[in-house]
Amino acid sequence: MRKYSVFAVAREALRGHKGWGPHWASPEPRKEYDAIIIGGGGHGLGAAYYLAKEHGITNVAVLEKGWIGGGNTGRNTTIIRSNYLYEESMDIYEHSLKLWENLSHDLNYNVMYSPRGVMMLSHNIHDQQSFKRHINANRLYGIDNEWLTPEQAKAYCPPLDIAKTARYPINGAALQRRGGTARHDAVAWGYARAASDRGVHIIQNCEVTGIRRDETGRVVGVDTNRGYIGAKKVGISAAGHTSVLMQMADVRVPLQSQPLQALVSEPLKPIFPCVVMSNSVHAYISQSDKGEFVIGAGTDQYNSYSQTGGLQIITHTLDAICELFPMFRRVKMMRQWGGIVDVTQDRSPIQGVTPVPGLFLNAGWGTGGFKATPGSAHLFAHLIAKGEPHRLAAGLTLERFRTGRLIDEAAAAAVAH
Amino acid sequence: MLLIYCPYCEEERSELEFRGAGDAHIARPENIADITDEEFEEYFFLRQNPKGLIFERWRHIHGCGRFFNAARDTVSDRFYTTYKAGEPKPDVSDILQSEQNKGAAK
Amino acid sequence: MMGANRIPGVGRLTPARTARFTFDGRTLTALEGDTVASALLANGIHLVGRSFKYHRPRGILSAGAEEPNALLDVSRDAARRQPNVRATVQEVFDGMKVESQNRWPSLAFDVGGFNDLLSPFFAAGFYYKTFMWPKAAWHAIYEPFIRRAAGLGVTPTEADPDHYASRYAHCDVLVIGAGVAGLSAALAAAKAGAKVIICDEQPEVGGALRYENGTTIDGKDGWDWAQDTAKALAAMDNVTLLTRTTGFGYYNHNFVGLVERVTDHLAALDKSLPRERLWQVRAKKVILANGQIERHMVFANNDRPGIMLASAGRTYLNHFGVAVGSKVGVYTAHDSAYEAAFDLKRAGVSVPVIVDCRENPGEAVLAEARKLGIEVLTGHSVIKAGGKLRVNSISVARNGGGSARKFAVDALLVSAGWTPSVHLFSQSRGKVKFDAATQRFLPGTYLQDCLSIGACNGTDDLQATIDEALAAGELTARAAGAEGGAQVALSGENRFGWTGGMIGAAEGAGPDTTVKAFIDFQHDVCAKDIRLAVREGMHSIEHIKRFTTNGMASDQGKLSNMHGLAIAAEALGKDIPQVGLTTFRQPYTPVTFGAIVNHSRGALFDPARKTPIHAWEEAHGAEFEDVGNWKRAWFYPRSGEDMHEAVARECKTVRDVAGVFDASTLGKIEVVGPDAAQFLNLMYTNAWDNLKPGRCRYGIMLRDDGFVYDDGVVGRLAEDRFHVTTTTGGAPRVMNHMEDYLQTEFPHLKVWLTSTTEQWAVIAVQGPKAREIIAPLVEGIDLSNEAFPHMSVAEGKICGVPTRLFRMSFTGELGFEVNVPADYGQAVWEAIWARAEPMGACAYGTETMHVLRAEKGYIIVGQDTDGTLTPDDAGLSWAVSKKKPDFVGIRGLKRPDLVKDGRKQLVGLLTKDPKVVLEEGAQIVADPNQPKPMTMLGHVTSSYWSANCGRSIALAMVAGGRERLGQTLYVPMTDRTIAVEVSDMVFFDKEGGRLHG
Amino acid sequence: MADQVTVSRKAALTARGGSAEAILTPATAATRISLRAGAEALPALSAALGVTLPTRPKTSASSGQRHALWIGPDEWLVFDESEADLMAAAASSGTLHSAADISHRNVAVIVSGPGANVAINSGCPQDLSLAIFPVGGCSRTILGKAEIILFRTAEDQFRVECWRSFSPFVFGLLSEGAADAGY
Repeated sequence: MRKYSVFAVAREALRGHKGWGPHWASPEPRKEYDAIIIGGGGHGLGAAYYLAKEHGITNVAVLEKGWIGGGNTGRNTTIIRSNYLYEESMDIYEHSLKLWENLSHDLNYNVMYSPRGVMMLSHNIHDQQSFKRHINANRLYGIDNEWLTPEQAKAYCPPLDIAKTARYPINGAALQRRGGTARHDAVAWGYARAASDRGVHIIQNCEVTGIRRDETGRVVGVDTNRGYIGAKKVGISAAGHTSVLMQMADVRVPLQSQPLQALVSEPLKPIFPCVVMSNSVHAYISQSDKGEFVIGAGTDQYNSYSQTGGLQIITHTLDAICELFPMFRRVKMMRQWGGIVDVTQDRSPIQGVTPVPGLFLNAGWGTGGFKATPGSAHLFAHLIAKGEPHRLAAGLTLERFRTGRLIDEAAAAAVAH
Repeated sequence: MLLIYCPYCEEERSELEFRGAGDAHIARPENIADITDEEFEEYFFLRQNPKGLIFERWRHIHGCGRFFNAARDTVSDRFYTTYKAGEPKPDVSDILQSEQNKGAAK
Repeated sequence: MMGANRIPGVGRLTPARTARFTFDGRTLTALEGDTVASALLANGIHLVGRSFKYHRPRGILSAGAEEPNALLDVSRDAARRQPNVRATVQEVFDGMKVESQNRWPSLAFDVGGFNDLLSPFFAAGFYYKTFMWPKAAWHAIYEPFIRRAAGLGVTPTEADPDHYASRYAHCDVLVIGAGVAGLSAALAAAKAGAKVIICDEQPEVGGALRYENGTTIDGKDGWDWAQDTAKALAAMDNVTLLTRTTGFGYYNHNFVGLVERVTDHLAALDKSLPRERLWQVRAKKVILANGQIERHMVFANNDRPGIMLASAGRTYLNHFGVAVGSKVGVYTAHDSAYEAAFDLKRAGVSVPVIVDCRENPGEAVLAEARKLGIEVLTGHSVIKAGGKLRVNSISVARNGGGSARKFAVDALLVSAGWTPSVHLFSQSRGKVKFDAATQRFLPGTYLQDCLSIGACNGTDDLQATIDEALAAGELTARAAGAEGGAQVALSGENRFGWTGGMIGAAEGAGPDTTVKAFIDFQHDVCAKDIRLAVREGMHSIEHIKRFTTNGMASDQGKLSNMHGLAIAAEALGKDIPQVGLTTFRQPYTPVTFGAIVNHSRGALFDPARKTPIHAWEEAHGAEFEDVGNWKRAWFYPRSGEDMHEAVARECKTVRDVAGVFDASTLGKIEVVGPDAAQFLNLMYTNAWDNLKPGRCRYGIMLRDDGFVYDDGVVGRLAEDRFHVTTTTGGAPRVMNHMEDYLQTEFPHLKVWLTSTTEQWAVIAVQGPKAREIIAPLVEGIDLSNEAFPHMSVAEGKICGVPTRLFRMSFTGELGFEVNVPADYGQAVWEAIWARAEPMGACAYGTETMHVLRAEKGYIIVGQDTDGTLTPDDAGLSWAVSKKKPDFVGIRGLKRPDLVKDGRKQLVGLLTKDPKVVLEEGAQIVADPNQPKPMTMLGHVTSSYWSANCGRSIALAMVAGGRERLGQTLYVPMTDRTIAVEVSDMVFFDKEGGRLHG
Repeated sequence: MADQVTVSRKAALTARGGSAEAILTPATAATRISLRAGAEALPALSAALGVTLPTRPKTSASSGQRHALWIGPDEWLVFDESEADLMAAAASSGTLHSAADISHRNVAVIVSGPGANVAINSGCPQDLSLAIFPVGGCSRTILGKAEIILFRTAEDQFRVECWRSFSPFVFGLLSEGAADAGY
């Protein structure tokens, strides 16, 4: 693989960039792989990369029904943070954040991880109690998260309106300075390139239509629109389409697929230095390196695989944005879109074995999947390689829905993003 | 924004008047106190989450207040039918057949 | 006066009506009806902006919403400043201030233009490959540098003083676009009796007739026909005609968002008018008459100011009376551009050449060109444009090579043909299909109830368009149920029929990787960038788009998508349909946040709910806190008191004398019917059959998963009538939860629920003197301990008005909760206050309420519980019936992890140093010296200074908490570690005698 | 004793406003009940209340100053502008039902004028054309972020009922809608 660097770019600049090869190879599928990962998003591509890099398993295919990174990886608002409450969550999101910090170097691909800080606004005493619970838990767990006064919050994010006369005045904020954003496409492409370089097959336009099992019930391979492909290990990392795939193996999972909407404004000169979230008024916003305001809205209230949603959902979010930042009323929405998020009842992910031997599951990331990408991928690779969860993901298994040991971040924080 | 026919109000109304209420036809077990952990998981957590025809509940919360059921396609978001709570689940093949006929008529 | 390039006698504006505006500080004159673009062009100004990445000088490319270049900052005053305004859409008004963007220090000399020289380094996607060294430098060094260069306009910094309006509307037929097709369809639908809404983004109807001057409809000049038709439509009761109104978003179930620009064109701002109005239209049928957009030609330096679309050149001439140059070349792959040359020539403008890359253009236009004496070079291409701040020449060569011939020009009109506007169709989730014969995507499969007509449907011929439109209008009207009579017939004729068109790179884009032949002007995407993306393995059109950012600028690829696609297809060796089109997203053109949120601002952002006693509280100096959307009195500071002092005083006073508290926000549900008790048996963990009328009980509600959902006191008023209370924040969801079970799981029960939260004002009178305070005011209820013990309820009168009086306490004191019909709330409060105050009692707020209940170990659901606690965890297992066969949550409670040892349980915490008040949310550990990550046992849920106990008190969730009574645990804070002892939850009056006082 | 103190009512909403197109006036005090009953109880309840409870969706019945609005299949809003005792009247039916006094829970704004429907449509998604929402028509629905009950009392007049703490919001939004209704 050609190493990317400023020198390589300069060299290519002088010869019209004719020397760059493809980011990743596009091979024909083999008859059989050691492992197949269904779903070519950041999680799936990353898992393939770590299987090859850390577990020496390179005879791996990632099957993507469309184009890689085209699902939630390419449709989210790219927020990264690890300031969750429960240990199970802190374990995985902090593991992920640590990997983010070194990801560009690891992949030799600039994923533009930008730790510009994620600030969560507190509007009332309940928020304050909840945020301080998070801050204290994070601190004792070794995760940065700090309380800001309204004035400190305003200093960190100057456009913020901290007037006491606001409908929901701001009484403080929780700031994770290591939180921030990254470039979503780069994550998919960087993992794809690095995985492909280690021998992983990335097969696009390859839709899985069946999961085959032998007489003992063990997975032996998958049917696809490009024919049957064998594998003794199959990992599903397909976000909104998880339920559909799991049903091919006759397994029902505790997931619902819902449209999650987001929008960007026209590009404007930078004014907004960090990420701001407000769970109470339902808004999150940052400004991209291109100058667009990137704004996350909520999920629609019904299941849908349509990647579209109602105007009222983004209206609800823009209401709050314009209330927090009254000067933004003259800013224009340039594009809105939806993704399909798979949501569990406790708003925490599922990673683990399934009732079908050889079939592994990584799902339920809901609205929080992007930030988890490297961590989830890394631990999913471990699961597929070893057949059992990594210590840091041990609490995320399916059985919690039977035993009742839920990881209810939503209940603890009112809303989890 | 969806347009939903309320079988009680006998009229199509904006989604703004409604609240989604999850899967339909999942009866709370009569003997719930005695069911196994697996049965409870099945009842409370596990869902079909179909890509295509779904039977779901809505409440006309800012209208007549009634819960009712709907058959909808989760890909097109088209409602096939809505019906009152307690009425039997419509026959799937009938729904899909009548949709095909409608398509053919177009 | 009206601009050097304005040609007298040409165009539709009135020369006498002028307006003055400034551009980059220069005062210019325009005519009323001008757009900023036409006014600038009339003044000979082509250079209006700088591009995003390379800061290339840019001019006006189009005359419509598709404009990628001419984005300007337009202001009326300092607070009414709008960045990124398309000069081609914005109408001039007298006094407007216009500034160019993305340049420093000036438009003509822009330092950022240096980027253009460095552009070989800035190839598509270059940033993925570099800026990685040293580690962390991306955010620290490179990103700030890149961010400074980002964006076009400057974000407004002042709160928007304008207001916006909203209107929901319904119609049988919504027609989007009021050109020939849209007007004809609307006319047919309206005449058939349908309720019609028709909108168009332009200030006047007519669509393509704005530039097309060779059209006759119904015997009239096309433009005149359009205006007459608009008048006729506007006069009909069943028609709403909206101009300056963009159909921007097609959502589910024929829900379409339109935005109407109401004041942005007015010289005198009428402040009673909204700046913009959002129309949210639900249509039975939608007719899409969105027209088509002309494409530019892709060749070297095709972005030089002065190069513009041929149809734009015609618009400026035929509508605005402005010649875009004095020597205007034409470069085309389509017949339509010839007409631009004809119009200019007839208006006296020199047209040195028409360069047509086709060998065989239409015969009719060729003949006309000959007649007018215009040189036509067929089979030739413009290989390069000369000039920098304005085009000054074109180099033309025979296709396939040969020597170039140079023409001096000061403007060049280009056309690569036309792209049907399928944006809204695509938003409706219809599937486009590729028409190979005409090389364009057209509406294919429809998902929603809409029809495309005219140019956006690929219908080119005028009469065919009219016929299609009339049929569509009538068909949709009939299908929507209209039964009116009149059928409409119209005839139309065009001077020329058009053919031609090309997509992708023209000869002048060369195979060379250094040529700047732009596809996406705003994002500076060139043909070579698309090829580079393909070389780098981007094979999906979506990858190519994202890698190059082609089509992702604020024009959303209206001009660039097809070119990009064709170049990609060629590089991939695939057919265009195999490569596929990217999805069009809402909105069609950018929409202000203000229009979307419209009325929702300030007081209308979210209802601020206030109790009937709020005015008194405000008058008595209360501070308020937000609880859900309620404003609740928090504490009542006296002069000189801070919160701590005020709360300490209130706490003491309540226990020493009495206090009066506004509890009106508590949720209330009237549960009525013969099966009411049975229903409550199912909804609460407690048993209700044995509760006698006149008595109350504290109840706990679970979800079916066994976790505490809500709590409250329930009073039984009669055998078949209960007064249920809920938490303030929980009231709506508890009501929904109860209705859900009642309607869905227990429909056989004869019981009904009514929310009565706001029927009653609730005045809690608590403390040793509570009885003495209210007794003289109460009529018909014996308040003695014997007749009316703790946890009683009775109906009677207070101050002459009906009351539901509860003897209950959330403070541990003798207490009453006086419910009176809300309109009497404040008056009864005042009557109680008039007795209470002289006795030394106080009014107290939610903070004191919290402290007093914590002193007694009473929990607050949502603060001391968080959706993961069982009743047993909360120390409430006494309230869970062991005998009932069923209640919601009965099974969930028994799951293995809900009954296992070591669960977090609510306990009390006493700091070793009684003066130290713990932080709510602080975490608790057994060993404060362990390394991170620490094992945490739980957290502090409630913590206060208790004036009554003379020390701090706290409640906490602690793993295995009740096993740890007496143990010392630690709360590590940033500055110190606090030692605490685990205690029971009751800190004051452990025996509870005061309740019964 | 208790008769020493008597107190007077204070209405939640006293503001008037609107525009020439849509005049906003607070309705006078009225008694109201939320009435719930099955079909078998309707004859007796209708007789007791002196107004025939409507059984078709979105319809109402009036008798003098007493009005019964269909809200749901077993739910009616009954209000009396002369403040007669509706609870007692319902109780006198002797039939199985639920009546809850909500006289003070609800507040009503009268919206009248040629632009009344437009003013309401500034925040209400229902089709208020006469064909779809005729005089006498009624429905629970929403207005912006508040729930309302809409009752059309004339071609150009609506009664908008809402919960009392929402009334400033409802009045405020209607005021803006009324201001825009003329354009």
